[in-house]
Amino acid sequence: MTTMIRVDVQQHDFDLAAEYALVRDIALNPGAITIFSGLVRELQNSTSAGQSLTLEHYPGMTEKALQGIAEQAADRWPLSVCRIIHRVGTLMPGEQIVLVATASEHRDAAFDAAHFVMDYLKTAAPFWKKQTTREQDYWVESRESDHQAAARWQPRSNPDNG
Amino acid sequence: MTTMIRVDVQQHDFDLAAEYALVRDIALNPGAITIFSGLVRELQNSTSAGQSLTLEHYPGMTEKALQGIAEQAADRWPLSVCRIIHRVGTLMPGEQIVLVATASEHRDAAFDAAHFVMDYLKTAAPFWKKQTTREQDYWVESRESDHQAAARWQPRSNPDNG
Amino acid sequence: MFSIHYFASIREQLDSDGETLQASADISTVADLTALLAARGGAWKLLEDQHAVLVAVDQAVVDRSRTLSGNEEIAFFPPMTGG
Amino acid sequence: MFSIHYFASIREQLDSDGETLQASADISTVADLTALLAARGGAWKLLEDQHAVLVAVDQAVVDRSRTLSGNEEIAFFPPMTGG
Repeated sequence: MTTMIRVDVQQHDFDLAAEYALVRDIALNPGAITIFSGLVRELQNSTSAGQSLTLEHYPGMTEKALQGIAEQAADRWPLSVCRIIHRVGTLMPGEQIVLVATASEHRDAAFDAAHFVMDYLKTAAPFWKKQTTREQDYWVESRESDHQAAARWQPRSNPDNG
Repeated sequence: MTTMIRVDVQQHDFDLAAEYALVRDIALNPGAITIFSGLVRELQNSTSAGQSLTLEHYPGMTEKALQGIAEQAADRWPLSVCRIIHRVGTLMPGEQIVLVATASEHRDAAFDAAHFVMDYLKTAAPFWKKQTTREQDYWVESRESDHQAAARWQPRSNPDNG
Repeated sequence: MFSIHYFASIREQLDSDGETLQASADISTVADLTALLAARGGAWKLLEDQHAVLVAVDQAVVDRSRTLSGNEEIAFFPPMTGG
Repeated sequence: MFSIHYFASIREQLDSDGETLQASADISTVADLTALLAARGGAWKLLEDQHAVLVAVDQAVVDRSRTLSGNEEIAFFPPMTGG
């Protein structure tokens, strides 16, 4: 089936309600819509004052990577819509970072595709997070658990794939 | 951790945007919010005119069942919020039937808990769907695939748990 | 006294949404109660089909072997199809 | 001419967000180009650590054995941490 794919990388905030309305509007007879929203967490081991998270990215490659991840999701699951928005720049605790919305006739497809997109985003799209606290700035380390999360979507029958 | 659980069974429509705002507001420092919305599908093998879906339920037991499902999810995953709304009455194609929203520090917990709640809703909450088309009315049959979907969440190490 | 409810297709097939039934020494389990209702014949015999009909006692789904004290809320309904 | 970009912690450690570099017969793979940069010493040696530094050619992540024709866009960056 044809999947409406739309990806955006932007500094400004997104409106989840407007995105949901759009997905409902353009999805062909969807039975299931899954929306994931990722938010900036406040670090508990530091004073909350002065905390922020800055997202750097690789303009040009980022959009290609998101489009590629959405296309992989559309190849694997029968989606009518796959929407990704990822913010860049400096964000405060509680702010929205990322939105993924998928629409399908089937709830499993909507859930799995959105989860897949999030897992791939973490390891395959050129974003880097720098954490600022009152005491210090540091680059967030890539986590092994995120790589394992992405790896579990690899088909096990094809060891060359991956 | 303490999970804010709230379940509603209602005839009137829900506002996903308001629910998302509420979850953001009451969740403790959430990193991840997953929202699932289930919609009435239009049957393709019948004229669209005259189609509707009527949801009957067992007042009293329904609320208990939803509360119980949310509590199971809260026991299994570190959720700060688990919200369920299920509508009853007669709904037209495209209308919202069900909303599940989960908030967690971790995306896997938010995704899995929402998926679990939806799978259990299908087989363990006393709702029954009657489909109306221009030609006939009929009760929607329980699907074996829905029972398999719910069963996959059972811990495999405990065959008594079933 | 048992307070009995019928839902969805069961309600339609029995043409009844419920009734009250006097408790008696004959009725010590859900299976006993079901047999008594099924003995009415016709559509009532459907209630004995354990695959097609679920039973809840005091708003929780139970096995047919569940014992009854005589003042429960009982419901008969088909497999659930919500979500 | 190679157009080279450095991102995130790599950019900070090299104190450079990019440069252009003349193509030459010595540079036929990503590994060759990396060796040339690492030969500058100091922080530049970090670029040879394949676990800590990823390389993209024309905006796609590649292995270091990837061959180069001489007019690619090359980027060096740490493992990604978006989402």
